[in-house]
Parts: sequence; C-alpha cells; structure tokens
Amino acid sequence: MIKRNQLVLGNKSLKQITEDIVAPLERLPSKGWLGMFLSAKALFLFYIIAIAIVVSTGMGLLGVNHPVGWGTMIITFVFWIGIGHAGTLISAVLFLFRQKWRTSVARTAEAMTVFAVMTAGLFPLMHTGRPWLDFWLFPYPNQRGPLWVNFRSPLLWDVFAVSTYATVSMVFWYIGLVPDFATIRDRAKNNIRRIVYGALSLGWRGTAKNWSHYEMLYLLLAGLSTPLVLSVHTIVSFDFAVSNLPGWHTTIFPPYFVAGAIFSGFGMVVTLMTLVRIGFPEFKDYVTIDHMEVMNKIIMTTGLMVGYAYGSEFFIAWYSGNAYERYAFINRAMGPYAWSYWIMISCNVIIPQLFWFRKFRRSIPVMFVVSIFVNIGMWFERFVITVTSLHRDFMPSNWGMYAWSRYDTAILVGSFGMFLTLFLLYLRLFPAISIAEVKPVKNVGYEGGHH
Amino acid sequence: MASWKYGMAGIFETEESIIKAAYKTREMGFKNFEAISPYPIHGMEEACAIKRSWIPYVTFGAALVGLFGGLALTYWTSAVDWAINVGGKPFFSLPAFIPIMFELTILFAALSSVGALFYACGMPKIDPPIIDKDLTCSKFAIFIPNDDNGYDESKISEMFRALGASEVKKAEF
Amino acid sequence: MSETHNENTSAANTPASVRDTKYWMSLEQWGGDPEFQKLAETEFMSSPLREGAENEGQDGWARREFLKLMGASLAMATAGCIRRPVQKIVPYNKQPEEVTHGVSNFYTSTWSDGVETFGLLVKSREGRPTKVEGNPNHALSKGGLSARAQAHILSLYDPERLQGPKRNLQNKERTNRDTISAKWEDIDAAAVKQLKKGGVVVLTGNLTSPATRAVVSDFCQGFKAQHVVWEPLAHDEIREGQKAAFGDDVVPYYRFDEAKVIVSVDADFLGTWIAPTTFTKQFAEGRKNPKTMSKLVVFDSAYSLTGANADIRVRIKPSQQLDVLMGLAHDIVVTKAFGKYAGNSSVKAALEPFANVAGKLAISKEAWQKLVEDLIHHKGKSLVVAGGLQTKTEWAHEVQLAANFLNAALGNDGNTVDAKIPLTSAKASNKELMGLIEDLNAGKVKTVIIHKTNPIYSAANSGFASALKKAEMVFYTGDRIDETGKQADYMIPDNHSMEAWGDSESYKDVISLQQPTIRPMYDTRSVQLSLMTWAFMAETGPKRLTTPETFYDYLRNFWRDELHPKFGKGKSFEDFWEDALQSGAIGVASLDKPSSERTFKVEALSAVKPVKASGMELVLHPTSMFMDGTLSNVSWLNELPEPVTKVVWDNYASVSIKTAESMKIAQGDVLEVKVGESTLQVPALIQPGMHDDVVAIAVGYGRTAGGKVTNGVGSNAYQLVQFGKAGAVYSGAKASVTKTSLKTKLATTQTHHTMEGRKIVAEATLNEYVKDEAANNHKHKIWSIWSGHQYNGNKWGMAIDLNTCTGCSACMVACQSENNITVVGKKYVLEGREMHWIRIDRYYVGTPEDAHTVFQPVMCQHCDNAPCETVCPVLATVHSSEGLNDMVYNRCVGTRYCSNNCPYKVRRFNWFNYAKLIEKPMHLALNPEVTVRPRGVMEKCTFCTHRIKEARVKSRVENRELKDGDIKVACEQSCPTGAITFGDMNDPNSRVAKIFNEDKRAYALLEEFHAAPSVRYMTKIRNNDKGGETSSHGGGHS
Amino acid sequence: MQGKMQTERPSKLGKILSSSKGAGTVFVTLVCLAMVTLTGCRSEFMEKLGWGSFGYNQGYAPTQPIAFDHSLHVGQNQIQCQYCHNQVERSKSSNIPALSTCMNCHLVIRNKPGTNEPSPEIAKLVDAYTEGKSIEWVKVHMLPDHAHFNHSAHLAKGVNCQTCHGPVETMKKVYQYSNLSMGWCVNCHRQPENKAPLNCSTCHH
Repeated sequence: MIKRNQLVLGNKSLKQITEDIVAPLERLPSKGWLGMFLSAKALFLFYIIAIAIVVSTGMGLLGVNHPVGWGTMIITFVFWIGIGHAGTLISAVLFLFRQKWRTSVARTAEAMTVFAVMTAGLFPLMHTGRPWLDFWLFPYPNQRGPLWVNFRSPLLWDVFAVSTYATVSMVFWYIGLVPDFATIRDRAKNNIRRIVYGALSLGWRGTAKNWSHYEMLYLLLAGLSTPLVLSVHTIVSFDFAVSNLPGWHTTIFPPYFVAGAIFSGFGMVVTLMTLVRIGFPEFKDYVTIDHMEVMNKIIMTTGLMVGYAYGSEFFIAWYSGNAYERYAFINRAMGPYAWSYWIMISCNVIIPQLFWFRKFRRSIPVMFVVSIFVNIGMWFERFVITVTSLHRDFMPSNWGMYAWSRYDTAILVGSFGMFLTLFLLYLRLFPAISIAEVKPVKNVGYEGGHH
Repeated sequence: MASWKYGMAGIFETEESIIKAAYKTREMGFKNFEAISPYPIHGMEEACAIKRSWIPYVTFGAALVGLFGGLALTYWTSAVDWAINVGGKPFFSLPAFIPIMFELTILFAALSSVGALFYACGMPKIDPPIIDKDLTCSKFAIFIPNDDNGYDESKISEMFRALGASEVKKAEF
Repeated sequence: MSETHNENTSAANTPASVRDTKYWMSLEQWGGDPEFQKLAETEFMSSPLREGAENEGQDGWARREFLKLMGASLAMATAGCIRRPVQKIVPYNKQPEEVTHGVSNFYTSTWSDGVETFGLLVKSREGRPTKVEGNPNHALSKGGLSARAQAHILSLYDPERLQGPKRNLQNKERTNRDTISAKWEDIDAAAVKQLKKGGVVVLTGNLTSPATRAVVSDFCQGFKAQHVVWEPLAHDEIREGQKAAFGDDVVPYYRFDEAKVIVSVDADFLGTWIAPTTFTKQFAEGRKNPKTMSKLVVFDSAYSLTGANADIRVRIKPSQQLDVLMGLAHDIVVTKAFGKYAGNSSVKAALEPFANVAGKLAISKEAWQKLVEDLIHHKGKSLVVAGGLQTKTEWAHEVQLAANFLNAALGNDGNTVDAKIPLTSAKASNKELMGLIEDLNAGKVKTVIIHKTNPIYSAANSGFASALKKAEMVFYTGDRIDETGKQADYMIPDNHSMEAWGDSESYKDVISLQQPTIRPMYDTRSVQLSLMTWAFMAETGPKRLTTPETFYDYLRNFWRDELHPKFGKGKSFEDFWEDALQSGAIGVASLDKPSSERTFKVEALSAVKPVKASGMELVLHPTSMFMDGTLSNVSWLNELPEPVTKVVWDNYASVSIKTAESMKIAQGDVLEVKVGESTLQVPALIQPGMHDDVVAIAVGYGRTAGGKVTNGVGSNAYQLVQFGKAGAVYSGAKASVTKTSLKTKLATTQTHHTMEGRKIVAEATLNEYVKDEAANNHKHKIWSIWSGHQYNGNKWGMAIDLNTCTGCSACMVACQSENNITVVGKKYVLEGREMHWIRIDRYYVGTPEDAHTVFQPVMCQHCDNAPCETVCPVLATVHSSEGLNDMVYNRCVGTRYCSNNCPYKVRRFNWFNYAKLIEKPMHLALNPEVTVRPRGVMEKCTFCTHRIKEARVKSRVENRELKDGDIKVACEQSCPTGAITFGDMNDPNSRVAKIFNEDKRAYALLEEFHAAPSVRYMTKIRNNDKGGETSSHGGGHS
Repeated sequence: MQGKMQTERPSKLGKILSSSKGAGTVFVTLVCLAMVTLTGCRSEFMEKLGWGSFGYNQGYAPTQPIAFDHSLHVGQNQIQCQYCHNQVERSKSSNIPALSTCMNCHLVIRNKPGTNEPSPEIAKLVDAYTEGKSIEWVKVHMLPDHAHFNHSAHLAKGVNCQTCHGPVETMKKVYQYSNLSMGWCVNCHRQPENKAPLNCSTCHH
C-alpha cells in the first residue's frame, strides 16, 4: 500500500473543516468578489439585450447565411455543453472509481456543469428562426391532428439529451448539497438564514438509516450520470455526424467529442479553481496543488486524445478516397479558414504538452494560462467543425463565407456573463466544497490512509 | 414519522465512540433507536443492523418503464398514429429512436430514485426538532425513543455515560 | 381518382368547359355588360370628347371598388402573423361575367421593349394582372418570354409612377424648379396653342406599334412636324451596311434554326441583339437533337451570353472584328476560290490585305481552317452575323459590309438571311439624333414631344441636354420625372402598356394585339390619345386622326383599313378582330415565304481597309437584364444575376486576368476609364476569357432619376459614347484605364467558378457523343439498405437539357413572379442571402485565358431520400405521396438544419421579415396561390405544387384523368428553349418518363450521394471537333 | 443534567408535509393535473367537455351590415346554395353573391316576409345597389394562416355544404359551425373511404 498524499492539509478537526468551508457564506463579500460580480452582471444584461434585438429583428443580424446555416450560437452551444462534462465526470465517474481526491473539487465542478448546461441550453432555442414556437420541438398532444415530432432528427435527440442531462445533473448536485445545507442551517445565527437553508435542506437530520439510503442513491445517480454524460456529447456530436456534409459525416465524432468535452471541461475547472483558491485562501488546504496536478494530467491525456482525433480524421479523409471528404479537410488546413484550424491545433494539441513537466503541472500561473488556451482552442474546434464544413460542401457554385457580425461577438461574450454571474453567486451562497464528503477523508494520508 | 418522538439522547464526540455506542445500544435490546452523525460513518450499518437500501429496485423498475415508454412513444407516434414518409426512411426506424429511449430510461430512473429517497427519509420535513446544533458539524448522537421496549431513562443515561457520552439529555426527535 | 359524382359536380362541369373553349378571354366579351361600357369610358377618362361630370363619379367609384376588391383578395393571400383580425369581404356590386373569384383568367396581349415583340398571356386575378406568360400563338416568340418581358409587370405596380399629369416650373436655366399637378384640359389648351406655332418635333424610341406609327405620322402631317426616332440600342449600322451592300435599308430576318454553322462577331443574339428570345428559340431548334446540332463559333470581345454558349469561342478586341470577317472572306473566296465572287479582281484586291490574319487571332490554324471548310461545306446553310453595341465602332460600316459579303459569298443571303421580312420597328438612328440636336441649337425647333426614349440619360454625352433647353416647350410621356422628365415642361404620363390598347409588329407582318388587362390605375392618358386630342382641338390632320373618339376606335379603324384586307382571308372584320384577340397574334404564315438571293455590290467592298489600333479598347455592351436601362427600376431585374458574371446590383469594367495582374487590379478596385474627354469610374471585374486589350462595361446602369430602386446602382457608361457627325461610337475607342485608390464590393451570387473536377455538369464533345451516347455520363453502382416507399398514382419529375439551356435566366424571373420571391438587395446578396428558388450555376471549364462556360439550372431536386427531411425536428419538410418534397412554412421553426444537410443547397431562409417590405401597390403583383413567407422560415422550390393542385382539381371537376402537359410549372412555361420538362414519372408515355428511362444523356446530380433526386440533367454536347478531353471527367465517386 | 426541552414546535403545514404520505399526495395530484391538461389537448376530448373552440373561432357569429337570414332563404324558400354562391363549383373560394344577384329577386320583393310593410334590411340592399356601392360583409369562416382550402374540389368529391358549414338552412344568423382546426380537417381526410390526400402540400403551399 503506497503512502498517500494528504487530501486535507493541516490535520484539521471536524469543526475547523466546517468553519473553513462555510466561511465565505458567513462573512461579507470581499471587494474582489463584488467587482467581479458586478462586471459579470453587466455583461449578463448586455447579453440579454443582444438576444432581445436578435430575436425581435431576425437571425439575419448574425453571421449565419447561405450556405453557412449554423454559426456562433451552435458553436457556443457545443462549447458550453462540453464544459459541462468535466463536472459530471468528476462527481460521477471518479466517484465510481472511488477516487477520494475528487471530494474537494466535485461540488464546484458540478456547479460549473449545471451553470454551463443552463448557458448552453439557451442557444438551440434562441438560434431558431421563430423561437416563440420552440415548444413544437416537444412531442405533446395537439389540435393539429395531432401532428407529432420527427424522432429521426438529431436535433430532437438533442432536446431529450440536453434536458435530461440538465435535470439529472441538477438533481445530483442538489442531493449532494442537502446535508451541507443542514449544517449551515444549524450554524445559522439569524432566523432568515435558518429558515432559508432549513427549507433548502429539506429537513435533513443525518440518522444512520438516512445516510445508508443517501449513500445508495448517490451511488445510483453516479451510475446513471456516467452513461448519461457520455451519451449527451455523443448525441450532440450526432448533430454533425448523422448529417451528411463532408467533414461532418464521420464515425469518429462521438468519442472525439466526448474527449474534447472532458478536455475543455477540465480546462474550465482548472481556470475556476485557480481563481477560487485566490479568492478564498482557506480553500487552499482542501483544493491542494496535488488536486490541480491530477487535473492537469487529465487535461494532457485528453488533449492527446483530441490530437489523435484530428490526425485520424485526416487519415480517414485521405484513405476513404472520397473526393468531397478529402477536399473538406484540405480546405480546413489550407483554405480561407486555415487560421482558425491552426489556432485550434496549437491551443489543443501543442500547448498542453507543457504538462509533461511536473514543474509546470504544479505551477498555478502556468496551469491558469494553459487552461485559458485550452478554452479558446476548444471554442475554435467547434468553429472549425461547424463553419469550414458548411462553407464549402458538394456544389462549388454555392460556396461562401461566414459573415461574422458584431452580434455574433455580443452573443459569444455575453454568454460568459451569464455563466460567471451564476457561478459567482454560487460561491457566495452555497458551500463550494462538500462538507459531508470531505470529513470522512480528512484522515487520508495521515495514518497511512487505510479506509 | 408522522410526528416527533420523545426520548433520551446521548451526545458523543468521536466517530469511534458513536460506533461503540451503537453496538452497545443494540445489545441492550433497543430496536428503533437513531444514530445521528454529520457525515456517513463507515460501519454504522452493521452497528445499527440496517438492511441494504431498497432504492435500487425502484431505480430498475423506473428504468424499464422509461425504456419501454420511450419505445412505445416513438413507435406509436411515427408508425401508428400518423405515419409520414420522412426522407424515404421506414416509418418505424428503430435505430433513430434508440437515443430517445435511452434518455427517457435515464430520466425516469434518476428522478424516481430521488423520489424514493424522499419517501424513505420522509423528506421534505419542515422544521424538524434538533437535538444538538453540532450534530451536523462535529458531534454524534444516539437517540432512543420512549416507546422502545425496555425504555428506562435512568438506565439509558447510565449506559450513555458509561459509553463516554459528553452529554445526556431528554430530547424530542 | 374515379369517384361517383353527384349532380352538383356534373353541373359544375359546364362552366368549366365553357371557360376552356374561351381559354384566352378578350375584353370584348364584356360587350353587353354595363361594366364594360364604364371601362371603355373610364379608360380614356380625360378625353375632352367625353361628356364630363357623372363619369368622374363613375370613374372614382370604379377605382375605389377595384382597390377594395384587391384589399379583400389580398387579405386572403397574405394572412399575417396576428391571429384572426376581423376581415371584410367586399363582393361586386354587379358581377362581371367572366370574373370568378379565386380563379385566374388569361388575356392575350403583347409587349415590346422597342425592338423585340412578345406575345403575352396575362394571368389576371379579380381584375389585376399577377403574371405574364408567353403566348405560343406568336409566330416569333412562340411562347418564349425574356426575363425583362416577365419582369415588366412590376413596372405597372411601381409605386413611383406618376399618378397624373404634372407641370415642371422651369427656372431660366430651364431646369426643373418645382413640380405641380396640372389638369389635362389646361395642358391640352397650352399644347395646342404651342403646337400651332410650328417647329414641332416628335422624338420617340422605336415604335413597334403600326397604329401608333400611323398616329404619329398623321400627327406630323397635321402639324408639319418632324418625327425623329432614336434610342441607344439602335440598329442603324446594320441598315446602313445592308444599304451599302444590297441597296435596301433594312434589318433583315435571320434564321438561326436553318443555319448549320453560325459565326457571330460580337452579335450577342442569344442575350441582347435584336430579338434574343426569338433567336434563342431558333438556335435551340437547331441543337435539340445533338446528332444534327448546329455549330456556333463566336468571336467575342466582351464575355457575352452568346459567347458563353459557343462551341468555339475566340476572344478578340473590337479592332479585330474586321480581321475575322475579311480574313474568313479571303480564305474562302481567294484561297479556296469558292463562290460566285471568286476570281473577281476588285474583290481580290479588297481582300488581299487580310490574308493570313488568323495568326493574329487567339485561334489555332487548324480550327480556323476547319471553320473555313465548314462554312464552305454548309454553303447556304451557314450564317454570319455581326452587330450590337460592341460593333458600333468607327469601322462599324465596314464590319457590316464584310459580314454581308460573307453571307452573299456563301449563298446564305435569301436562305438564312431574309431581307423580305425586315425589322420594321428598327428606325432609330444616331444620325437623326445629331440632326435634331443641330436643329435645336439652331433654334429651328420650338416644341419637342418625347415618347419612349430618355436621351438625357442614354445620350448623356451627345449635348442633347443643353440643346433641349433651346426648345420653347417640351412634353414628356414618361411614367416618372426621370432624367429627361426633369427638363420637360409638361409630364403627360402615358398609360402603362397593360392599361392601354395597342398593337405591335417587330418583323414585318408579324402583328400582335395589345389589350388592356387592368383599368388605368392613375390619371394617365395614352400618348396616342394625347396626339389625337391635340389634332382634334387644332382642327388639323387627316380625318382618321381627328374623327375617332378614342385610340381604341382609331386602332380598330386602322386594323379594318390596313390589316383586315391583308390578313382577313374573307372573314368579316368582326370575326377577324375577334380571332385576333382570341389568338393574340396574326401573320403566322408569312415567315415561311421563300426569300430570294440579292446581289452584293462588290465595289462597296473596296472601301474596307484594315484597322490600325493599339492599347486598351473600350467595349460597351448591354446586359440581358437591363438592355438600354428603361426597366432598371424593377427590383427583380436588379437582383437577377448577369448570366455570365453572376454579378447583381452593379455594372463593372471587365478586364482579363493578365491585364489585372499587370495592373495589380483586384476584384472591386474602382477603375477610372478615360475615353476622349469623358471619364467614368467603375469597379473592376476580373473576367476569364477576355482579350487582354479590352475593357468592357455594361450600359443601362447609373440612373440618377430612375427611381428608388435603381438610383445609384452602377455608373452610367453612356457617358463614354463618342457622338459625331457620322453617328455614335460605342466601342473600339482607345481607352486609358487607371486604378484609383477606391474599392467597392461587387455582389455575386456565385463566388467559386470551377467544378473542382467533380461531375456536376457532364459535358461531352459531339465526336464523343456520336461514338457513345452516354459519353462522360459515368453511372454509379448504388444500393439502398431500405426497401423505400411506393409511389402509386402520380410521381412528379423534371428533366433539364443542358445542351439547349442557354442560361438566359428567364426561368428565374418566372419563378420569382410565380412564387412571390422577395428581393433582398446588394448588402444581403453580399452576405449570401439571395432568395431565388431556381438559380443558374455557371462554371468555367478549360484554361482561364479562354474559359468555356457551362450553365446548370438548379432548383430543389425533390429527392426520394431527402436528407433535409430526416433532420427536421418538427416535420416541417416531409415527403408527399407524389414524390414531392413538401415544405410547410407555418410548421417551420427555422433551425436551418435542412439547409445545412441539403447537398444541393437549394433552400432559402427568411432572415428578416421581407414581406413587410412590399410597398403598395406592389402587393397587387403577388400570387394569391402562394403563401407569402413570414420571417424565420425556410423556403424552396415546390415544383409549383399549387399549379399541380390547380390542374388536378380542374381535371377532377371535369371528371377526367390528368394528362402529360396539363401541368406546366413556371420555369418550364417560360423557358424559350424548352430545356425544362416536367411531368409524371409513373406515366410511361410522359416526356419525363421517356427521358428518365431511355435517354442516355440523362444523369442525376450527385448521383453517388443517393439522395435519389426527381430531377435529371442531360449531358451538354459541345460541337467543337475535339475528340477527347473535357474537364468535367469523373469527379467525386464515393 | 437538565430536563429542559430545547426544541421548537413544528408548524401545522410542517406536520402535513413532514408526513411522507402528504408529500406523496401532493406529487400525485400534480402529475394527474399534468396528464389531464395534456390529454385535454386532444380535440375530441375537448369537444366532449365543450371546450372544442378553445383558441378557435367556433361559434363566431358577427353582426352583418345586412341581417341576412339563411333560415328564411334556404330553409323556408328552399333556394339552392349554389344559386347565390354560384361560383363555388368552379372556384377555390365560394363567392359572396354580387348585389346584382340579390336584386334578381329583390327587384320585386321589398316587404318583410308574409307582411306588406317594407323591410328596412332589403331597403339597405336596394340603396347600396342603386348607389353602386358594395356591402362590406364580415368574414365568418377564417382558416388558420397559410392554409389553402378549395371548395370546388370538395364539392366535386360530393361533400355537401352542411358537412362543414352545419345546418345553414336553420341559421337566422350565420355562425362558424366547425372549429376549422387542422385536426378537424385531417380527421376527415384520414378516413380511408374518403380517399382524400394527407400530404402537407394539399393545404400548405
């Protein structure tokens, strides 16, 4: 049995742990937090206005056109959905693998998932020509015959996948929060706090019977979320893979998208966690440098997977002998949108290679910068897939370019406003680390970590 | 758990002592006592002789419902109720329906499991009595309701003290 | 579809069948109807001969009622997004007999753009024309209709039309200070007073109407007036050439259908020259059957539509036109010593200087030799044509002589060139215009009446504007205060041709009748009536001018006296008139009269000397959409891509790739073109297949007072025309081209020009085709994993013959007019948002220097395995039981997934609420049968499903089966070459079924993709003597 | 040790909700409500409840400029529908008769039915006719947007007016009889014996 690194530093008592973690909830917001929150809020409002203008005037305001029918909105949708995946992965998959280190990051990662999915979920609804009729995408009985929906359309699969994913991950997250809410309830100094968190805790009382059911449910949800999270990005990839454009119609998409999702997701987790560690120093003992290193390892691994996917795409395009397919990929790397392709390659494949070196894996500034690059790179991956495949397909007569407009920029930037607003609120109002989950592992690494 | 019970509660400081206490309490012949802890404790199930949770059966059942519900929905709407020729594909194109069926399976399973938990733990509870504020933070407790057989306040408090309880009190739970 | 009918139905048959016999109605059938009396009066409402008062009332009532009715039927056509507003139904007060609400009537009529005349069928709904189609009875256009002829319906509903007579208050510079409304009565008074002073000139464009010509000549006779005919696209050079060569001043009739070898020197007869639609029809006739197809050799100085359809296209500069013709003449007459002029010494002398010019041209020795042999071999069955603005050079006269000589030498004159059927309408002459300008400056002219021509715009460089200021009073009949209107004292707006009676004759004895299809919308008056009125009030002129009350009467008298004896064939006049109205045209037979050969005046040839030229040469040319620019305010034509360059909403200076490289010109760089004293700034277009010394610019653009749509579109190339005593020089002038620092964007509907080696347009040479009918038509082995669906009953399909399609784009406008397709404007075309349901793809093949062109009309292919349907989440696009790919606008939420997934990219999305932009009364041109699409929905070609439905309902009401040809979709109907065939694939005898099953040239676009489209294309055959390689081999096999 | 109770009394609502049975009932009722609203959308079911015209104009009976009485003309006087709506057999839309058609009879008939005092309604008609005005009738049957309906086709198939327009011969004032919803159209087109097309483009183009 190998000696484990300590998961919680400074041999804390149960009380200390509780106090450390709930500290951000019980003190007044710091200037830094306030500043970030207000700017995020402003961005969010800007986002709402931009959407309002686009929806009321018409999709024509965005760069989408003929032949490039999908643009920023779909790209950013896939981007955010991808971000979401790391959360579920950490909380569910690593839980199944009994990875104890997950406990301290799981909560925040899940929160990220929930907010990312919320941000993403809006896009498919907004990007339609007549968003006010989006409810037609759901199979409900109606007075048109009734006229149902087309279950063969990948977009409909999306509707089911994304809404299921949103629901389940939200439930999963909330169930995890329940005992911690109880803790906060019991620490509450004033009545309002007690009532609010009391309500949120659903009257949790932590008897042994409860705990045994609770742990079973947690295990089940983890078991359900794992295939779910894989299915969601698989289905998102079907939007492209099941259609028949050269560059979209490829069988490698599902695994490639999932890997990419995890890749970008961990990128985002690292970005956020480095910030959280700065914002709330007391978390440094729980989200240790070891945690960060493990995640960086995952980033590097998945980065390699994605790189492999890029490579094999090209190989298959050449090997298939399909002229359209070949052209599509040559066009990606050498065509008018080559720049976006090479941004993608350098951000997703080259830069993460830094993490071969332990020194960089454990350096907060380095990992922060790299994670940012990863996020940029992954957005561009979706840009490359969506736009470069559409803008030159079968018939050269209707090849064209994407007409990027300032509304595209507004929508893209604005979506970050929405995400950050939610996330910052979460940091202040919810325990950012799972209290009940950290306590059992507080001794790991102190007495040779039996358990 | 329609309404709250009265009884004796012993507060303990450490994980080890609470487990010991749980064993002892059971040996004393108490049946429906509660062991309360801020986090799930390894070995508490044996200590209190709690049977494995039945929630998985609910999950499985719900999953099946979701699966076949999905199949039924897709089949009925696209092949029976109003069969429309879409892209020359067969009316009942099963491969295309699998994602739907899968997602419904997961959804039903997950939600009804949570429902089951709520049922099992009687949640949501509004404003349940609390024996000690620290029980969700750093302390542990055993609560023996007064309707349990062989309920005797003096004997119980004596036992709790012997087990090293930091505090023994009459409580509502 | 045979179900038992109850008596209701059988009763329903009668009116229907009655309607059928009177397929094309005439307003005459309103005869007994009081409604018609009213119309007859109100049509000429402001005739002083009409006893006034209550008519005003009636007339006022009439228009109100008319518009109300429109309102109602429109509410049904374009139900908006708001849920159920209260709608009113306004029935007639007195039911006009033949108006059935919700059923279209067809009226025969005619339209002419000054040179070519079209027989029309005007489709009318509740008294408003909604579409114009070709009238098969017309001997020349034979049902074909050019893009412009179809688009001219929008000029009727142009919101900027003058709504009544106006008076321009002139300042002392005689430019318009202010415009006030005037009364017809006052104008008439003023006019008569002025006319009596004498010195009257009637300046008109080409008048195709014999009756109108008669009115004008009567008027001139009455007032001792002079009639001057001028318009920019005059054919005076041809007439002069004919005069010099044969002594008769005519524009002869050409027989492209008879010719086996056609040599065109800059005569764009498929696009813009004389009668393009007629010629296109003939040309297609000669090529329908590839085995016997004719051969077209084009020497092209701009990349014309004709050049694009050439089997062999040779790029030249204007100064080489003469070399080509005389060179051919030399090699035929001198070298090969062929024909009756062989050995004639003076001819020999004249031709000598042009020995071995072939070397100077971009054509191989062999090809040239082959051409010479072909011409000789097909003596009497070949045709040499030269003309158009491109040949209006200083040596235009010689070019015509040379062309005429070649035809004479080859014995074509009298066979493929028929001088017995001259183009009677083509009287325009630049000499006359220069004469008029002189007289004006000399102060000889007191009054000018300008009709159907806009010289201040189209003779911008001639000094006409300043000369016109010398005239005391100017009357202008235009429908708006345009460039010329600004300088007119009185605007006396003419009726729109759809509002007035008239007739039209382009080539001699082919006459069609123009009957009004809508009551005049505004207080306008036909110009003929104006002239008649003035003559009447001045009590001058022949009786036939002053006695009739209306031009309608004049017209009937004219027909009774002039035409009935000639064409009546013993019929009573009433029958004759009735038949003429029913069939729309007369004089069909006359075309087949065998003509006779004329003798060429050889001495004329001696005047022909080689042209010395160097440096850049200017080429001005019209475009098939804009021609001289009169209809340039019609938005459809602005957004109709130029067939070859695919540019919309602009004109440009085409330069060759090499020239562009040497001058560092990029597409869209603004060039400054200087010719003589005049300069013009115009963006550059880098055009393959151009001669390096040529800069080609289209005329007809750059209107300044043409209307909201056209003002500021392009720049006015007429400014570069050099006017002189001899006439006008449009092309061949030495041009200096400099690149300015300015840049603009040229909007094109196609940005990529090669097929990337994919099999999209299959092309084979004639030799290959003769060897193997399926040449270059590579078939794929395809299998499906599904059994697929059965299509019992009808299964609609379409076949398109790429060998006869000339890319004229008439179908695009037809579709636009039929399906209420919106126009988006330059900005959005640049963003790839044009809305055409049918587009014509143009690819260049061969080397960039002399690129050949192939055209391919692409619309929704209605695939059986439609990829678009599978991905639509809401079932907004699904397959019908008749193999149609239905698009349901009101179910569409607009995910645009279908468009992404369509390999042909034929779907169009409503990015904005375009319907809101339809300005009144433009909405009257909408087709009530087709939904006006709201914002945010996808749309595309429906195979005119409403026409299918209409035909089926008709057949069912008449209790019979649908038969092949019952349904003609809009594009098919309008195609002058009949390249498009539509029908039922399940009916083994239908034309489409035969093509689908038997024709070896038929292939499905992207067949290997197995979307199983319901459209077949047929290989294009190029008759260019090559045996082997064409660049459209193989392509994407997957 | 002090025996002091240090816990708060739970509230009443608390009692209900805290009982798992209570929570269960709430949940179940919610689900049932959802089911009802969904199935409720099935038009047949709605009609049973009498909500058939929900969101549709069923029963819409606007006041017309002239109180034309179908029960009198069709019911009592037995005038064929096609006498006035004479274009219905050859047109997609059934025409409202021109005033000239009305005047065929009303040149002579000017009185209230069965009396000999003149009818004001007929007077309106006659005035309008003589002044050459038109009557602005209020449209009763309005199809949903973008749906095309063809009267002649249905007549040719032997559908009679009452099938869709209801007992017009008994209507003193015309009202919308059917709800004209898409489901209503489709349910008839679906019947195999009608051999009617079910393609989208049958009505939407």
